[in-house]
Amino acid sequence: MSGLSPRLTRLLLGLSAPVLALLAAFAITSLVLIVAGDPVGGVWGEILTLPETRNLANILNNATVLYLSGLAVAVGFRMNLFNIGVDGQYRVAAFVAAVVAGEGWLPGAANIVLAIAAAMLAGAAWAGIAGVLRASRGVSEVIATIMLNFIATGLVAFFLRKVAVREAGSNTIGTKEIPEGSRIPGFEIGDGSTTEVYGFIFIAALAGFAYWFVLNRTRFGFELRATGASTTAAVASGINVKRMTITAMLISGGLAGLVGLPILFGDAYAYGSTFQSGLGFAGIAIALLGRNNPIGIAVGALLFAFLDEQSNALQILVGVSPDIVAITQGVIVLTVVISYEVVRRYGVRLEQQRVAGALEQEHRSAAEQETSA
Amino acid sequence: MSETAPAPASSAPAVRLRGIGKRFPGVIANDDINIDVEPGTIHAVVGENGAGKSTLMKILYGVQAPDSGTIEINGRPVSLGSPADAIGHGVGMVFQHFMLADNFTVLENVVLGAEKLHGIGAAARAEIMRISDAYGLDIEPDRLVEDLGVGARQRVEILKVLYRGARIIILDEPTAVLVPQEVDELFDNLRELKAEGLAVIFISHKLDEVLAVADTITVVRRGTTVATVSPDEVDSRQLAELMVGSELPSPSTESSTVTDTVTLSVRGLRLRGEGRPLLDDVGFEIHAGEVLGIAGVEGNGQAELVEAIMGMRPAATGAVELAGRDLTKTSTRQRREAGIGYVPEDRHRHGLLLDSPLWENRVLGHQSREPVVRRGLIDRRAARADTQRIIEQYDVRTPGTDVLAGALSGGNQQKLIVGREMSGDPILLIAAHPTRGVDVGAQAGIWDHIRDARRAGLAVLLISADLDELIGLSDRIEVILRGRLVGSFDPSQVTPEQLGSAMTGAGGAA
Amino acid sequence: MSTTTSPRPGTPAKPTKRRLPRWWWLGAMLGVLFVVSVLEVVTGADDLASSGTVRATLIALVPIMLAGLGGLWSERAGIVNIGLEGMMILGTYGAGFFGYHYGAWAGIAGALLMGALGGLVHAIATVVFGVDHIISGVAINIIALGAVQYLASLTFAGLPGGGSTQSPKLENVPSVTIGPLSDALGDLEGQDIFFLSQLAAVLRAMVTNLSLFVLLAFALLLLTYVVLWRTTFGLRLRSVGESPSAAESLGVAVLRYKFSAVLVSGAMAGLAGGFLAMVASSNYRDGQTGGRGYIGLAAMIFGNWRPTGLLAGSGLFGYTESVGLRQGGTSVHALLLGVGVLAMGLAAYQLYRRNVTQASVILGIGALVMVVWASIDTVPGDFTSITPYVITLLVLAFASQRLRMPAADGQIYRKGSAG
Amino acid sequence: SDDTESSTGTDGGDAPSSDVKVGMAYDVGGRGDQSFNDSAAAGLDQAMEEFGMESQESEAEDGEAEAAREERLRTFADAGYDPIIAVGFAYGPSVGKVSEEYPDVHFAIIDDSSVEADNVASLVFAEEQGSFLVGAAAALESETDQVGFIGGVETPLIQKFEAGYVAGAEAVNPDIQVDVTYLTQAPDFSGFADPAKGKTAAQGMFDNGADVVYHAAGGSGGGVFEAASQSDNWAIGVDSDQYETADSSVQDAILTSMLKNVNVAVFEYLSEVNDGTFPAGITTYDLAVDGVGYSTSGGFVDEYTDQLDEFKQQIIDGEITVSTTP
Ligand SMILES: Nc1ncnc2c1ncn2[C@@H]1O[C@H](COP(=O)(O)OP(=O)(O)OP(=O)(O)O)[C@@H](O)[C@H]1O
Ligand SMILES: Nc1ncnc2c1ncn2[C@@H]1O[C@H](COP(=O)(O)OP(=O)(O)OP(=O)(O)O)[C@@H](O)[C@H]1O
Ligand SMILES: [Mg+2]
Ligand SMILES: [Mg+2]
Repeated sequence: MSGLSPRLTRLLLGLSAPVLALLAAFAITSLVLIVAGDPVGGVWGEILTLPETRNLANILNNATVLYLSGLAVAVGFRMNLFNIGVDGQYRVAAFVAAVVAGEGWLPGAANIVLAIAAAMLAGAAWAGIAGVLRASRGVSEVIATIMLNFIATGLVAFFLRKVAVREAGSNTIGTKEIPEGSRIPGFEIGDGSTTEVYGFIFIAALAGFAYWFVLNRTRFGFELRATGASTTAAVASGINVKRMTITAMLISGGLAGLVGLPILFGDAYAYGSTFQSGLGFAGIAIALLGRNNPIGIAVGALLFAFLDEQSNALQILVGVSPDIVAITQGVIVLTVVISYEVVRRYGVRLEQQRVAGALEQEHRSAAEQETSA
Repeated sequence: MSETAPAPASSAPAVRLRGIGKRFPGVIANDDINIDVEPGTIHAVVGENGAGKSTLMKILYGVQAPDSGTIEINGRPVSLGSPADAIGHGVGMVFQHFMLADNFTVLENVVLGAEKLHGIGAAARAEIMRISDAYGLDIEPDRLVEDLGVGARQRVEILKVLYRGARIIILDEPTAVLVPQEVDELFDNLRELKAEGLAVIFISHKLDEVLAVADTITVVRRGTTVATVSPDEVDSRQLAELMVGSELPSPSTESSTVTDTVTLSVRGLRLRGEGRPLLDDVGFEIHAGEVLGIAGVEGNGQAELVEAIMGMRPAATGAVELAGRDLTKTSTRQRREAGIGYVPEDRHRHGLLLDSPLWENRVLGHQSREPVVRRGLIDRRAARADTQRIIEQYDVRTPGTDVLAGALSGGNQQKLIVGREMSGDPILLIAAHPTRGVDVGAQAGIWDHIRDARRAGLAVLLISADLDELIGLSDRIEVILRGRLVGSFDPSQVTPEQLGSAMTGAGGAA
Repeated sequence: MSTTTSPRPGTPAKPTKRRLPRWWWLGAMLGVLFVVSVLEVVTGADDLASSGTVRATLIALVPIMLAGLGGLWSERAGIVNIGLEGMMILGTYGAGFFGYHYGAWAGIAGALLMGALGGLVHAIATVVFGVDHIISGVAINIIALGAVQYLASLTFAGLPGGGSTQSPKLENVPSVTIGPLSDALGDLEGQDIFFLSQLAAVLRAMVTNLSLFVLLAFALLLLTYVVLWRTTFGLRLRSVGESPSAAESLGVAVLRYKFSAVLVSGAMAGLAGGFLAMVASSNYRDGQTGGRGYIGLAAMIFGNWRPTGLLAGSGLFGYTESVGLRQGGTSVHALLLGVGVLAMGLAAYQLYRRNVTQASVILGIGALVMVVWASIDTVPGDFTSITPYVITLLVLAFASQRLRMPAADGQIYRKGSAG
Repeated sequence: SDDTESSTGTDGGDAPSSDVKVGMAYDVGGRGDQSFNDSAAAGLDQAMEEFGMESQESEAEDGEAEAAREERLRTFADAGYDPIIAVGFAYGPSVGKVSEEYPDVHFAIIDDSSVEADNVASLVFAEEQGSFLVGAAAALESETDQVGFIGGVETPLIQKFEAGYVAGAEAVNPDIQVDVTYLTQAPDFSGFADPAKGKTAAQGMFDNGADVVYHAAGGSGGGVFEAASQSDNWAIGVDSDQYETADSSVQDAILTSMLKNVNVAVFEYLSEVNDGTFPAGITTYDLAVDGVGYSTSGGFVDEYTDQLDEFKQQIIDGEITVSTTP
């Protein structure tokens, strides 16, 4: 490998880690199935069948949501901030967006824009509390965001009951439905599919691009990453770490604000008591899986969505509890970091060897010149 | 005293190393090392930066395993798999950096790992007091280590070794952070140990010290022992030539380049601490073309002074003016933009992103300025190009700009930092210990760059624990003690001993 | 940020810590009880210090405290353990499976072992492979949840009273009552004498129908203190959390100590889960932990990485949760008054210390709380349920700067890094 | 994985047989939750036994996506299951959507009547009516004139239980004090699975003077029973006759249970299917059809049955209308 260019080496190393992890997760899950006496072949056969068009749409939709959640978590990670609170943030934000969009103060698309803005603001504000507490009072953002998740649940429940409307015959409550003109239309993939792909997928892709551009190309992104890499070096180079902490939490929360919106604008059209929860925690795993890289996060989100979708039928068709894929998912997260670590150590060794080799050669040629002179 | 360390047979050396070899990925740290250390002597090991001294000592102390070679202690071959083994054979080591848990008491730090000897309670305390009195170490067992000064910490380290009954004591650069008086005290301690028949292995870059205290000197070059000499046979210049194989550069200032223009003016700088103030009414001026050296025992406010001038200490009060512009209320970035370059004391903590490539490290601290950043966007190509320029101008030994900073050796990292800080065309350079632990060649390079810039009108604030460097480079030296400037010296008149007295508060201003 | 201050030579010996009297915590507890008694009298919310509340608090605090002890063990050895929740989940299953098949004590052992299994995974990942502690913890939380749900549907479905999400009822862990004392204290509690009745209520809860598992938990708290702060093993364990390289240089087998600390940590968290399944309720249920592992971690940080502090943190949490569940509307309303008055006092103190901004922020919060208190009669359910979290956040916001975690906590250590 | 997950029709020689394949989509908790999923399962089991039907089951995951619920129904439909029974109001929107995609497949949904389609039967219950009766029983039994209600998660469905209970208690004793506590708020559905919280809340009510506590808290109810049993007070069960299903150690504390006969609804629906007709539209199981009621096992309410039956008749006759919201 030492003969390859450093960038290619790094790319190959980067790819080998997830592959290693997938293999390990596959093996461990199979082992669990064998020990439990469940049909290994049947389970993998079902999970690895080619998804039908509508399943594909579901996978894309679910992945869109998970992707946004992963991005939100990843922004924090890039700065060594651990935002466990995406879960609370997106629920607060989806609720606010549903209320705003449901009221329909503005017509059509303007209403969508207003609601999205409101959601991002709400998510940012909720995350900002943890940011301010961390920056000004030194409260660990891990603890603060955990607490804020619980608090979000209570507050949203309270306000939901204040504004709720209840459809006749239904036992759920929800916000007012978003008017027809302010929904984001989906599109079909293939024909005959009854399930459409969320139109929001484009906004998610845009968010991914913005994430990449801001973090990797702008001065702001550089400062954010530098703070994450070394707070002390950041301070010495003129970065205001407290402000970066708050800003990063605000951005993370703003992105978290988008998490519930594909569902809201593409499917549910209201925020109710059965609105999907727990997406923030999935986002942590996905950000870790994707190594905070926008493409990697997309792959991770697709993988998780794929496993979720394909395991759904396990109980009906194979008679195995779909919880088995949670084991697979968790093991993937763990094995991914372990294999990244193993590969990283290997990479560092390669790098050192390369540097030392180059220096030695330089040294030798210098010595030769000396002797020939 | 360890039972596995019998009374030395008259012929066998305390330590005999034969053919020791140790390779790291891509580096040969030790190669065919042969050393004999006699009991009742102080044996110095000297060598260039990265020559492999610390590695060798870690092998002798069981921290790292050698790839080849044999170790004999008191005439018996031993295999040292861990520090515990080494301790069992009567070896003790004081590391280059303090190995103390700050939040533990002295007692806890001392008994850790040796609880079997006297427990962790009253008996242990009594034993510590006994050793402390016997060697005049003056140690209070129940104080938290974080409240101790460097000298006291050094003595705790030695006590740790004695407590374990070590007969062979390794000291890796113990004097780097001590002032001359403290060094003398340390040497008195060492001589006492020697008198008791202990073997002391002593590593230092300061050749005068080595010549003053050692009975035997072994020189290590590129991982190999090249000579073992007696201090009577050599002087420091010869020793240096043995080490590097070439002449030793020295920090000497040529004719003064000081101008009348005041570049930096600091007035009434104060910073509150928990007890006494960290900085107390500090004020001085530096002119264009002038190097102002700050001398002081570590921890007397140098770090705080630098950070206050850099705007990294928001609580500091007082006025900072750069070329007539008031910077008192500005942020660190604004100060950097105004023309301050900053070579931090701790390059790993403050100077570099170790896990980022060199070109990103070039951007660090200059992320608001061209050429590496344009209109808020990082210009990768320009950043790489400018990094390449630094690599060439400052002789940074690296295969390219995409190498991670952590893969460079300390000296090369330092050269990169100096090159980067000079690239913003600063009018003031704050250089804190710019050559600490840096090898002789790199040291000379860095001194040259500072001199060149000074000639071109740069003002330099130089903080260093190396008094020779301070005297050699500075146009003026201020001594800092307990957060106050206590004396001003002319480097052409002052001796290191005088400076040392002023630094500890024993002497007055010149 | 360079907040670490460098050592200062030449500074005279100066006591940095004021020594607290030996029984300060007893005094503190009595003080808190006194304040609560006053609140009861002033507001008429008589459930604030009833023996029922105390008992409920004991039950609610034990799982949090045990989880926190788990956190304490591993963080004192320098390993952050956010996987406590997952280890607790494993513990609930261990208690369910072994408790159902082999009886109560086997259930406790099963919880301990399953938790330790989670600890083992964390130890292998963080200590052996040097994986970031938080990542490993998150993964363990995911795996534990999935594994337990999968196992439960495999092993409990079809049992009488069991299902894919719950175990059959488990045998009780025995409990003790000191009859006469309990009755006498009951009488005293009933007499409504200021402070004495409240004190009697507290004591009564401790001698009435007290599960042996509660005793075990408190014994573990004490044991933790003794082992970590009074033994050689503890000294070494803490040293690898403060300065692993120093420890290694003195012959301490750093990785082995870290490894065993994380194992113990998992076992403690497993016991926390076991307690939830066997004492706080009486069967394993899917999702039973409800985030208590995270709360345990918070309680430990709140308690400044010390057993007494942890007890205070989990007590605060267990108390506010119990009070909210029992007669939330009135009790939490009364607590609002307490918080308001406390904030005023704190503001006055900060003003005296001349921290004007802090004083005004606290004053603002206090005033807000007082206004809320005055304008409502009872607190709605949504808000009683979030009380513990809000209070924890508030307390941390005002106290976190005094906290000091083990110096090398969260850092990855590799063998041979000494020197 | 094991025999309960995928039970197929009986294979006895002379057992009745049918070619109906029933798909059963449970809510979170599934079969064995000792609550209403279990009740639905009992109805299914009965139908399988009597008609020889075949069935397959699947249960929801906590916090799952709407799409997952839809997909569960589609998988059943694609695999040839007809009818498909969705247990729980959470399936409302997905049944609405999927029933449109599969017009030839028949669906039944429990606890929701928002879907109007020719192939959908809505099976809903008058929980407030049954709760009214146990509320009356609680008031009759109470000596302290103070009773309690513990809801698992504060949702409109559970509030129906609360409303009926309070109305029933007040019908007996207008001055009665009814303490109400919900364990968690949606979307935190752990209130249905946290017996520890149930126990604490119930104990609080008993300590505060209540002597009968009614729970509509699913799995958390076990804690309520324990609290009642340990403090010698009464608890009232929910959904099924919990005197029969609860552990014997707490049986004596279960005064009665509010019966929500999901099993009856499921069985009746399937027996119609067996007869060849697929019902559609809303069927309300109320007191009039014994879709809800109260249990008498243990005999603790025997002395009140006259009064309770009188209330029951008044409700059936429309003399009392029970509100569905608190
Ligand atoms: N753990 C390690 N991994 C890889 N290389 C190492 C390691 N430790 C030391 N080296 C390399 O081994 C060589 C010798 O290092 P060592 O620390 O022994 O030098 P030294 O003589 O003590 O230098 P100094 O005077 O700077 O203390 C250096 O080139 C260093 O880069
Ligand atoms: N523990 C380690 N693991 C891997 N590489 C190491 C380790 N320690 C040192 N190195 C490598 O050794 C080289 C030099 O390290 P070291 O810090 O000893 O250099 P140095 O020249 O002695 O600098 P300094 O003056 O800072 O001591 C670098 O390439 C560094 O990455
Ligand atoms: Mg070195
Ligand atoms: Mg060295």
